[in-house]
Order: sequence, then structure tokens, then C-alpha cells
Amino acid sequence: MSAADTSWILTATALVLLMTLPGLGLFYAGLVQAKNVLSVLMHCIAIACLMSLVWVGGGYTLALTAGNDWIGGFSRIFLLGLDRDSVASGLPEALVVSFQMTFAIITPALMVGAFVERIRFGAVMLICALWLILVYVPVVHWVWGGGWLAKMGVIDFAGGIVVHVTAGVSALVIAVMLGARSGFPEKVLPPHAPWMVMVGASLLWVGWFGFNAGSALAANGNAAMAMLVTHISASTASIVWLVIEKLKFGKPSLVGFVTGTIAGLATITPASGTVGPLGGFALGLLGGVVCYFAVDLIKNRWKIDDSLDVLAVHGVGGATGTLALVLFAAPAIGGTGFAEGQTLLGQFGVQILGVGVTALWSIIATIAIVLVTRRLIGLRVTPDEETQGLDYAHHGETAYRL
Amino acid sequence: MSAADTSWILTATALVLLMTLPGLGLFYAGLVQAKNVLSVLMHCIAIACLMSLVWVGGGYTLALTAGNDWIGGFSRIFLLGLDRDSVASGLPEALVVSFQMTFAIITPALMVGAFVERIRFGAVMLICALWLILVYVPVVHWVWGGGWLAKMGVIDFAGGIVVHVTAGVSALVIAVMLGARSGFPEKVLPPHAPWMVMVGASLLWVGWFGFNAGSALAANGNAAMAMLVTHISASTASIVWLVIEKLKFGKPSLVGFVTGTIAGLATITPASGTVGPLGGFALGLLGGVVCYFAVDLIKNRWKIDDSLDVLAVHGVGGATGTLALVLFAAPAIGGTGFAEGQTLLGQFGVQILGVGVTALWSIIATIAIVLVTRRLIGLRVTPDEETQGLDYAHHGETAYRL
Amino acid sequence: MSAADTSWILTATALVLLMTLPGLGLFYAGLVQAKNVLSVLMHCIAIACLMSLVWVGGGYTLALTAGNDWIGGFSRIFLLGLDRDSVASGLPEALVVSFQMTFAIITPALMVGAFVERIRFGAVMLICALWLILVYVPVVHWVWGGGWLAKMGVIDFAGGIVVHVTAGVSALVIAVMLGARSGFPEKVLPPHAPWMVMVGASLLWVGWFGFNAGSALAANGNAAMAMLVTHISASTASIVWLVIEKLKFGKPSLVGFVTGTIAGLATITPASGTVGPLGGFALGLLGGVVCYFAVDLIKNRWKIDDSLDVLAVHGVGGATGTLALVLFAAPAIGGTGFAEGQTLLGQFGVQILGVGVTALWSIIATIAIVLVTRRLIGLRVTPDEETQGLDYAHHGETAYRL
Amino acid sequence: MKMIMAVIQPHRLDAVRDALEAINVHGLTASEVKGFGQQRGHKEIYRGAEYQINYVPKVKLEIVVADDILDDAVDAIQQAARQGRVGDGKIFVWDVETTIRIRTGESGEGAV
Amino acid sequence: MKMIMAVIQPHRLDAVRDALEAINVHGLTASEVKGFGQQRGHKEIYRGAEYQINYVPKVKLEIVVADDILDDAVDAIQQAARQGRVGDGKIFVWDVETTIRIRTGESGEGAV
Amino acid sequence: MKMIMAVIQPHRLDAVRDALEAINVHGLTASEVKGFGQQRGHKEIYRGAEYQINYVPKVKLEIVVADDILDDAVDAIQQAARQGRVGDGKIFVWDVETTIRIRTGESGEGAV
Ligand SMILES: Nc1ncnc2c1ncn2[C@@H]1O[C@H](COP(=O)(O)OP(=O)(O)O)[C@@H](O)[C@H]1O
Ligand SMILES: Nc1ncnc2c1ncn2[C@@H]1O[C@H](COP(=O)(O)OP(=O)(O)O)[C@@H](O)[C@H]1O
Ligand SMILES: Nc1ncnc2c1ncn2[C@@H]1O[C@H](COP(=O)(O)OP(=O)(O)O)[C@@H](O)[C@H]1O
Repeated sequence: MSAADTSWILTATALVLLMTLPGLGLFYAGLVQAKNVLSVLMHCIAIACLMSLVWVGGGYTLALTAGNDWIGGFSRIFLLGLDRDSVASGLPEALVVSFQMTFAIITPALMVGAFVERIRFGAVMLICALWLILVYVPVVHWVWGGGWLAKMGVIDFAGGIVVHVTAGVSALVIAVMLGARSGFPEKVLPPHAPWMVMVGASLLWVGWFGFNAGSALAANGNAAMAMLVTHISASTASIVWLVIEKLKFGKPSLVGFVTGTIAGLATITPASGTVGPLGGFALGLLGGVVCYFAVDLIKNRWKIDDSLDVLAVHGVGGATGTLALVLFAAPAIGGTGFAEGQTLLGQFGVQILGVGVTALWSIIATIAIVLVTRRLIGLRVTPDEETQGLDYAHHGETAYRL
Repeated sequence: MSAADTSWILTATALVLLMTLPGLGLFYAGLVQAKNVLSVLMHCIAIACLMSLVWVGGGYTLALTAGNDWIGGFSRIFLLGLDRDSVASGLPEALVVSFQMTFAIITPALMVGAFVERIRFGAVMLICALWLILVYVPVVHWVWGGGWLAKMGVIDFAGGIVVHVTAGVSALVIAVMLGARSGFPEKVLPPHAPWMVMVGASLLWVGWFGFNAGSALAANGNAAMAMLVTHISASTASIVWLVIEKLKFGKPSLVGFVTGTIAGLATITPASGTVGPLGGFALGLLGGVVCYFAVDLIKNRWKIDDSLDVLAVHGVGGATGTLALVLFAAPAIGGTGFAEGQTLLGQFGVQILGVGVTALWSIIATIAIVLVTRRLIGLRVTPDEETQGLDYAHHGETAYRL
Repeated sequence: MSAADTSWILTATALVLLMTLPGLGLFYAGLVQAKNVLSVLMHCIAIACLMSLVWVGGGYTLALTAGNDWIGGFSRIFLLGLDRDSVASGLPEALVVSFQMTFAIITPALMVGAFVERIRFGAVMLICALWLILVYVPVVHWVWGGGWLAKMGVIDFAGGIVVHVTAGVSALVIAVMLGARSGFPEKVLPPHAPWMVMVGASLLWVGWFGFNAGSALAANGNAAMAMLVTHISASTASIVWLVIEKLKFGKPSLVGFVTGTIAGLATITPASGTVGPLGGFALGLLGGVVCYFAVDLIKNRWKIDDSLDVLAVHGVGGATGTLALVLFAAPAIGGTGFAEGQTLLGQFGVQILGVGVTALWSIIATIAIVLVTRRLIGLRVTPDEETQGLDYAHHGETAYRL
Repeated sequence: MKMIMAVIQPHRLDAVRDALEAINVHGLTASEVKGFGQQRGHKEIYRGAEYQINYVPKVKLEIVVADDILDDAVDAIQQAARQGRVGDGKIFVWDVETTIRIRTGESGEGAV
Repeated sequence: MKMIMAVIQPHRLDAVRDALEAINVHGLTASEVKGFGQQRGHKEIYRGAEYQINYVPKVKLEIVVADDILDDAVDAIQQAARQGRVGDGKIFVWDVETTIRIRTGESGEGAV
Repeated sequence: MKMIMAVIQPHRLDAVRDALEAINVHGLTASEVKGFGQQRGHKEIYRGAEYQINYVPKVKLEIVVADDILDDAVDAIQQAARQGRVGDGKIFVWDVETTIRIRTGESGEGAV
């Protein structure tokens, strides 16, 4: 067990928690109307707490302890037997539990963007708890827990498949089943606080260093390169959005800019342990462009109210990175090469399979979860509550009293 | 001296500073009226600066260098003789000074919640400076500096007694002696920015990882477990508040939720080096419930204007954790057991003694400090200044100019 | 290569990024009018992204790889050849690139304060890109890359010359050439959100731990002492502003207080690897006083619209620290002494030379850059756009929709 | 000319504007106000303590119209703003002597 | 009917409302305004530079009442708002022709 | 006495105040309002989606003056507020019956 690696992963854990609390919270809260700010923040923090309990209760053991190809075992149910001397992956096992817990928090929290301003709070809680166990935990096991995708040599360093594809695809399913916000798309109001969106994006960026570089589970050159390519991709994708908006509308916006940032971060995530600086740049470029047009396609053309563009930015970004990383893995350009014995085409096949099966499973399971939730709790608030705003209607509070 | 441990404690120091600046600042500022926002932030940051100087001037040496059972020595007065090679607790001594300094900052800053919206700024400064030397520093020595409580084997990993009991009890004393805000309780206005309260709570949570896991003074399994149980307790207590509010009022609020978070964090603090995951959960449960009813008791029933519930959330939480930890220290459930040779009852006795004597000393010393301050500076602003708001009346500024 | 040091510098990199995003952004955004908030945030984050690309493209190699006395070489152009095994300064080279990149981000971002509320966005981008290559990169090479100042034994631990003098002096040049905001000084409006200024300052402070203590490039006593003296200086300078404002105006303000904080941080920056606690205190005292009167001189007397006082706070602070550190370097008071073989006077001469030549070069190069930019893009927005506010005029957005 | 001052529910603003446009009333000035009336405010609970929020957010419209379209305008507002619930609001009308368009200096009904 | 427009100190709002309730005036509309008058604004100092804030925050009340209670209402407001200091505010009164309750469409004094 | 209600561009407020001071009108009440008129709002684009912002931020002034200075006051406002562009605003005038100074209780033109 390395104290130096422990030191870095302790820090990384704090950084990933910072991504959700308050990073993602602010990012999303700034994008909604002033009357739904608290509701969005409540979603994020309540998800954080509930997912933590589900994770320590059963998620961790099912995801990351020895099991079969599809799911882990029960040896750490309720974290039984875990103490200060337990070791896993060369780190204190309590730290592995914690670090991975912060991933299990942010992944469902990403989905909040799909259903803001109209969903019942109880539905959020139930959907996310079921989703963690039925979607997130198995996919973690497949990819990171020694499951079937891991055995096939899928490359997903920090969660392109595990985090972004699962959350993005499921978010769209929920958005469709829940229905659009009243007045969508013509009468929906613009973001109430772009400044807050930027602050949230900044904290996400800083925290993402823990997310990606922490996924090395060590303080070494791999972590360092993951941090560097993460940064390069985020910078590049941001500037891509700037350029597109400048060309299309004449005025580059801050909200657009930081959406590019997040697109770049999501895209590099699966690749950050595999590519070098050039790959970081290329993936930022690609992710920026692809996500831009995905937003346009889903929201503005298909008219699906995935309100804060979870699929278009996270899902599409994560999938793009997962697939395109095979092009930039060559050691000649600073990459680490493929899984042992793999060719470019073979690796690409595995990556496609990983993305495809995960997306499919996410769709099926999420449909089931939403149907159950609709029956047990109901999904939508009443039209009056929607008009009034969820802050007061569901939480009895007002965000601003200036 | 371990570079790996140094690395983690450097980080932890930054995290604990983040708790006060801006974490606690935002948490408290969001809870007051818009006309007193800057005053609260000013309290937090001015306390941070002044306490730092008091700490390096004399606090550190009196608290943590060799002395007698009651107080430390003078060997490091003004940090004389401290250089880059000095070592303490297996770390650079300069780092120990800094890490502990961040505790000496946040502890008096916690008390701000008791006297917001009506106290004179000069009084805050004087009270806190005296309080640091007369209350905080001795108690640190008793518990962490080899003093009498340490010798008795008291368990207080990260400051249930040292931080939360001292600040909580003293806060109540100040609140009582200062008197309630005009119009309290009927005409007091609700929090002006619950969103800001949530952001502050989030930063407190993230920073608390440095507070509790940093208290291991090493990057090891103990730090990792401290982080994990801290997280579990915070999550659990938050959900406890959610459930109570849902049952009592039908609408779970964000402000309530994050108050639960802080209650859970305060409760686990003394226990975070001693209990395992189950203990984290149990203490979160207990702390959540106890603090909820403590708030109700002190503010709503006793009508004491401890405005932001410092005693009820911090003091009561810290005391609860300090006492209840004996129930969950068993190695069988991931705990570390008691101080050498202690039985459950014996340990409980020591814990009670620690809480009791500290509370008593805090009360006596704080009464004296407030009396002196009242005479030298005066405590309250004028009614006109209170109406006008402290931001303009005392700092000549306006928080929002939209 | 040390994993422990790597761990700390990974963290420090995240902390320095946090300084700009969102720290500096919020600090500056709170000081401008509500109609220019997004524009300021956009400047900060767009600079962050563009400078990152310039840095990895050519800045790093020209600044920090082997070259001549004046400029580095081309061995790492586009980071060619950099991979996970590359090592520099005992750390993964990718990490050195990243850590230094965060400095290359914040230094031009500091200049934003000089030209807010009236500059064209494109001009900001062009000026900063040219400036990074022509001013920042050479000076880094001179001082930290083995260039002529390094050879003379100049002491600039974390960037008094490299960061603060370059940015401060250049900021003034830009402010003068751009011209004042319309209505300056009589009709300029006060900061729109002092609370936001404080939050930004707090994040800057926390991040500055990474900046200064990270500059040790190791997790050791040197890093620890750098953190401690940084903290002491910040605390002291803050209180200096408090006292001055209390004496002059009767009401100490929050904006003033945190301006003192930043002054203290800038002043200690070059000295943080050289002085002990007493030096930290003395430099805080000195920096606080000098910067206070510098603000008054430049803005209120000379009537130069360096809008957010970049020269007065950063430039003057950094220069003061660079020069005054010679007085507090003695080992007897916890310092590390001078460069080998240097006397106090000799060292002072080198420091003056460093500050002077850097300032001169910054002036000349910045004048050229601004002239080029004026010709290519134009500097100022139209008076109508200035009235309307840059948020809508240039970015098509509104910061607050409450 | 007449001043019509209408206090309405904020979310009816768009509907009222549309209704006025439909009868060719193109100018109006709106502001956010706090209403006190039969519709009571609401309670908020923070940390177990109840806070009575006495006011209700409303939008106030001020519309100056020529005498001959007063009735149509009032009808349009009343119908568009109406939801049949307490708190729908009020319309007040009074006489205006002069109207001046700042840009041109012209006055009278043409300036409305 | 009469319109009473009163500009008062913000912190007197509750007192004025209570006074009006006491004489059975239950409806009013309040807004936050900036006052300019004999009461000067204040100065704020940021980083040594002085900023003159010219306006004073005030609350404006608009209350339509039946003619016969006008005097009582004006008295109630004046007494409740009064502190005897510059800046206490003003009351203006003018004639209102019609009042309509949006919910019911009823008009005249009954709608007030 | 007369009420002058003027809706102007926010950045002309200072000029208008100066112009009024110049003719010895020292009291006025200002508020932030949303204007709808010939001047259209603007579009904002977030993530490629267009949002039409219908209203234009304006400042509304309410100034009660004695009858004999009405014309001067209106002229002063009109000239100070005028930029010659659509959206410059409007001035409306009506009759005020009574004015009361809360501080002193005095009423009539002296109270203005
Ligand atoms: N006499 C009045 N003078 C001024 N404004 C009034 C008056 N009565 C009501 N209002 C305004 O109209 C709003 C709606 O009135 P309310 O009595 O709540 O419901 P309703 O109009 O359905 O009877 C109030 O919130 C207030 O702003
Ligand atoms: N002629 C006026 N027209 C409109 N509002 C006025 C007028 N005079 C005063 N006010 C309002 O009344 C407020 C109080 O007036 P001021 O002259 O400051 O004190 P006082 O009412 O005590 O004489 C002002 O801030 C302004 O909002
Ligand atoms: N009939 C009206 N009633 C009330 N306010 C009006 C009326 N017409 C215009 N306004 C106000 O005056 C402002 C300016 O009017 P607008 O038609 O845009 O330009 P202009 O005054 O130059 O013709 C509007 O934004 C609105 O606030």
C-alpha cells in the first residue's frame, strides 16, 4: 500500500465530490428559472446523499468485489468486514469505496439536467436509487470490476461508458417519458444566471482533475498525463464552441463556451489514460463539434426536452471519446497503445460493443424504472405547481429574497 | 518525516481553509437578510485573519508545545526558531502550525452564527481574540496537546469537544448576553438566499474531508476510514432531516436538508478516527435526529436567538458524537476500540467529563469575555443601524446592486 | 521521481486552476457593474483556454526547456515526444507542463482587471496570446528556466517578477492605451456584488497555497513553510487595510479587506521560499501599506483607469516582495539566506535589476502588442455598447434574470 | 386619454399583452409589485420556524389609451387576466390630460 | 373612488398595512422604488474612491379607496409612516373613475 | 398639482434629474419597469436556441409638481431624455388633488 498514492486519491475523492457539490449543482441551477433553483440544488445534494447510502449498502459490493461476468459478489454488503487495514487496488479499501462513491454520486446527478422544472421530488429519489443498482452498478462491474467488457479489453479509463453513456442515454429516456416542460420549446425561458453556470463549470473542471487523474489510482506519470490531456481537451472544445457561435451568431456566449468545456471534459474522460497531448487536442476538437450539433439536433430539431442537454453533451461526448480514442492511442503520439494483443479495428469493435450494449441496457432498464416510478409515485408535478415553481411548490422556499 | 503524509496534510490544510473561506461564510451569509450579507462575510474573513495572527503569535505554542497538564509552553512564541527543517508529529512543523491554524480559524468563526445582524464589528474581533486564547487554546492543549484529558484517554479525533462543544456552548452564551435581534422571533425575516446556504454547506462538506481525514496526520487507512465515515454520517443525517420535514410539514426544504448535513458532519467529527462504516451511519442517524429537536428546543421553544443555531447544530452534534462514539468503537464493526485499558463505561465517563468540563469552562470564560467586551467596546449596534443593516451601517457597502 | 511529490503537485495544479476558475473570475466580476459580469467571466475562462493551447503549443518549450540565456529551445514544440514516462524536475514532465500551465493562465488573466467594461473581446484574446509568447514566456525562461536572471541568482520563488510585475505593469500600459471607462472617475458605478468579490478572494487565497507551496515542486518543509508564510502575509495585509480604512473612513469595508488579502498574497509570492514566519508578517505589513497607497496614487490621484487596480495590487505587491525579501532572508529568523555567495546588497541589486528589466520589457512589448491589436481588431467597444453593457452587446446574454 | 392600471398574476402577462395587441394597443409599461388583498401570502418554514410571507408577487400594467378604445382595452385585459380565482387582480382607470412622445415631442392622442 | 399613492420608508410598510387593516382597507399594491428628495442618498467608499449613491430606497403604495374613507385612510398612512425625520415620504391623491375586479368583472366601489 | 409620469431610457435618468434640479424640482420617485412599445426587445441565444426577450428595461419617473411649473418640467424632461431614437419614452400628465408631506402633515402645493 502506497502512502503517496493514498494521499493523491484522498485528494481526488474530495475533488470529485466538489464536482457535484456544488459544481454540478450550480451549473444546472444557473440554467433553470429563478423559481426552480432550489429544486435543482436539492436534486443534486439529495441524490448525493441517497446514492452514498445505496453505494455503501450494496452498490460497492455488487460493482467492485469478485463476482461473475455480470455482477459482483456480496462479500462487502453493508461494508461488513471493512476496517482500517483492508486494502484494495494498493490503497486502503475504505478509500476505494469513497473514491468510487463520488462517481456513483455524480453519475445519476448528471441526469438531473433532463428532468428539471417539472418532476416530482420523490420520483427523482426513487428513479435514481433504482437506477444506481440496475444500471450503474452492473456497468461498473462490466467495465471496471472485471466483468465481461473488462475481459474483452474495453478501454474506458474514467467513465465514458460507465458514467456518460449510462447517464446520457437514460436521461433522454426519462425526458421523453416525463414529457416536455409546459410551453416547450417556444415559451421556455432562458437561463436565469449564466454567471452561476460558469462558476459551476469551473468547479466541474477543477474537480474533473480528480475524476480523470484520480482514475489512475496512483500519483504517477499516468495520472499526470491524464490531467494534462483532460485540460487540453476542455480548452480546445471550449474554443470550438466559441468559434462556432462566433461564426453562426456573431456573439460568442459564456453559456455556450462552458458547455463546450463540459463537452470536452466528457469526451476525454474514457481516453484520458490512453492518449497523449495530441490525442487530447484532437478529442477536444471532435467532442466540441459533435456535441454542438448534437444539442442542436436533439433539442432544436427533434424537439425533445432533455432540458439541460444531458444526452447531447455528456452521452454523446462520452461515446465519441470512447470510440475515437482508438485513433489516438498510438505510442508515437504519446498514447499507451491498445489492450494487449488488440488491433485498431479489434479495439474499435470492442469499444462499439461496449457503448452499444451499455446504451441498450440503459434504455431498457430506465424505461422499466420510470414505469414503476410513475405507478408508485407519479412523475410530474401539477401544472399549477409548475407555474408556481418547484422551489415553493415542493420545498416551500424561495431562492432569492433581495 | 514522510513526504506522502506531508503531501496529504498540505492538501488538508487548504481544504480546511476552504471550509471557512468561503464555505462557512456562504453558509451563514445565505441565512441572514440581504442587508447583513457583507457583515457576516466580513466576520468570517476578519476572524480568519486575526485568529491566524493570534495563533502564530502565541496560540500555537500554548496549545501544542510541551507544557503542563493545563497549558503548553512558550518555546515557539511568535514561532521563534521555526524553520524549514523543524519537524513535529512526523511532519514539517510549519505544516502542523498551518493545519492547526485552520482549526483555530473555523472554531471561533462558527460562533458568528449566534450573533449576526446586531453585533458591533469591533466586539466580534475582541471577543474572538480573547476567546481563542482563553477557551480554544487551553482545550486544544487538554485534548490534543498532551494535557489532562489526553492523559485520561479522551477520544476526540477531529474536534467534537475541542471545536464543536467550545464554539457551540460559547455561542449560546454570547447570544443570550447580546440579546435577540429586534423583532425576534415573530418578525425576523427568512433566509435571503437558500441557494447560497447550499453552496456553503457543500464546500463545508468537501472541506470537512480535510478536517477529519486530515486529523489522521497521515495518508493511511485511518485517514481513508475517517473520510468514509464522515461522508456516510453527513449523508445519513441529511436524509434524516429530509424525512422529518417531509413528515412534519409535507415539504422537505433545502435549508433543512443541508442543516442536516452539517449536523451529521459535526456529530461524526470526534468519532471519525474511531468508528467504522456502521458507526458512521448510526452517528448520522442519531446526530440528525438530536440536532433537529435541539434547534426546535432552543430557538422555537426557549426563544433564544442563537440566530443560525450554532449550539443546536454544532455544539449538540459534537457532544452527541463524542458521547455516542463509545457505542460504535468495537473492532467487530470496523472500529478501533477504546483508549488502552479502557472499558465502555470507563471511556464513557471520560467522554462525559471532557464534554462537561469543556462546556463549563467555555461558559465561564465566555461570560467574562463578553463582560469585558461590553465594557470596552459595547456589544450591540444601535436600533437604527440594525434597521438599516450592518452592511451599510458598519462597512459602508451594499451586497447587491443588480 | 517521487510519488509523494507528484501527489502534492497534482493537487497544487488543481488549486492554481481554481484560482482563475472561478476565483479570479468572481473576484473581478463582483467589482464590475451587473451588465458586464459575464464579459469579465468570459475573459477569464477564454484566456484560460487560449493560453493553455498557446502554452502546450509553444510556450512551455520556449520557457522551460534548454535554450540560451534569453529563451528556451524547441525540443517540446507541440509537446512532441512527451509521454507518461517523461520526467522533469523529479516529477512526471506532463505534470510540470500542467502545473506551469496554470501559471500561464492566471498571469494574463490578472490583466483583465485593467480593461474591463470597455474592451472588445477579440482584442483581449489577441493581446493575451501575443503577450504570453512575447512577455510571459521569456521572463519565465529568464527567471525559472535557467536564463540570465537565474544565473545571476535572482530570487523569485513563485512569481513576484514572473507573474505580478509582468502582469501589473502591462495592465497599466493597456489601461492607458485603451482609455478610461466613459464617465471615469466621477460617474463610474461601485462594485455590483461585494459578496462575490469576497468569495473570489477566498478561492484565490486557498488556491494560492497551491501556487506558492506548489512552487517547492515537492512535499517537504519548504512547501510547508511557503504555505505558512503565505497565510501569515495574507492575514496581516488584510488587517492592515482594515486598520487604514477604519482610521481614514471610520468604516472598514469588505472589499477593502479582501483587497488587502490579495495584496498580501502578491507580496509574499516571490519571498515564500526564502523567508520565515517573521518575514511573512513583515512583508504582509509592508505589502498592505504600500499597495493601499499605490491604489490611491494611481486611481484616485493620477486618474488612470486601471479599473480593478491590477498594477497597484499585483504589480506593486509583487515588486515590493521581490525587493524587500532580502531583508528577511536571514536564517536567524527562519529564512533560507541568499543565493550562493551573495551579500545583502548584491542580492538587492540583482532583485532590482530583475524587477526593472522585466518591467521595462513588459512596457515595450505590451505597447507593441496593443498597437498591433488596435490596427488588426480595434480596442474599444462603441459608446453605445459600453452603455448597454458588454454582456448583451458582445455575448448576447444577461447575467441575472431574477 | 385614460390611464388603465391593472394588477394581474405574473404568469398572465403574456396573455394580456397578446390580447391588447389584438385590439391594436401596442404600448404598455409593466412592473413587478407586491400585492396585498384577499389572496393571502404563504408560509415558509426554515429549520422548523414558520415565516409568514405576506405579499403576493403581481405584475402591474400601466397603459394609456385613447378614450374611444378604453372599454375594449379594459375588456381585453379582464378576459385575458381572468382565471376565476382569488388574486386575479384589479383594474383601475383614470383620466390623463396630456401625453407626450419624448422622441418627437408630439403630444395628444397621437402620442399614445 | 380615489387613488392614494404613498411613498414611505421601507421599514414602515408593516406598520402602514396594519393601520390600514384597522380601518378596513384590505387591498393595496406595493413596489420598491428609488426616492430622490430632500433626504440625500449616501456615500460608499470602495478602495479609497468615493461613490455617491443618489437614491434612497423607498416603498411606494398604491391604494384605491372609496371616497368616503379617503380621509381616514390618508390619516392612517400618515400617522403610521411618520417618524418625524426627513425622508418620511409623501402622499398623493387623485381621482379614479372606474375599478374592476378581474375575477368577477364587477365594477365600481364594490370592486375596490 | 399635476402628476408627471415619464417612462425613459435608464441611462438618461441622471440627465433628467439634473434638468429638473435646474428648474428647482427636487422631488421625484423612480422605479425600474419593463417597457413594451414600438421599440422591440432583443433576442438571446443559449446553446443554439433563440429566446425572444420581449421587454425593454426602462425607468419610470413619477413627479408631482405645482400647476404653474408643469410646462417647464415637462419640457425639461422631454429634452433631457430625448436621444431621437425609438424607445426614448413617453410622458403622461394628470391631475392630482392632494399632496401631503408625511413628516409634517402639511398638505397642498407646499408639500410637493
Ligand atoms: N384597493 C386596492 N388598491 C390597490 N391595489 C389593490 C386593491 N385591492 C387589490 N389590489 C391589488 O390587487 C391584487 C389582487 O387582489 P385580491 O384582493 O387578492 O384578489 P381579487 O382581485 O381576486 O379580489 C392585490 O394583490 C393587490 O395588488
Ligand atoms: N414631488 C415629488 N414627486 C414624486 N415623489 C416625490 C416628490 N417629492 C418627494 N417624493 C418622494 O418622497 C420621498 C421623500 O421625500 P423627501 O423630500 O426626501 O423627504 P420629506 O418627505 O420628509 O420631505 C422621496 O424620496 C421621493 O421618493
Ligand atoms: N400607451 C402607453 N402606455 C403606457 N406606457 C407606454 C405606452 N406607450 C409606450 N409606453 C412606454 O414607453 C416606452 C417607449 O415607447 P416606444 O413605443 O418603444 O418608443 P417611443 O416612445 O420612442 O415611440 C415603452 O417601452 C413603454 O414602457
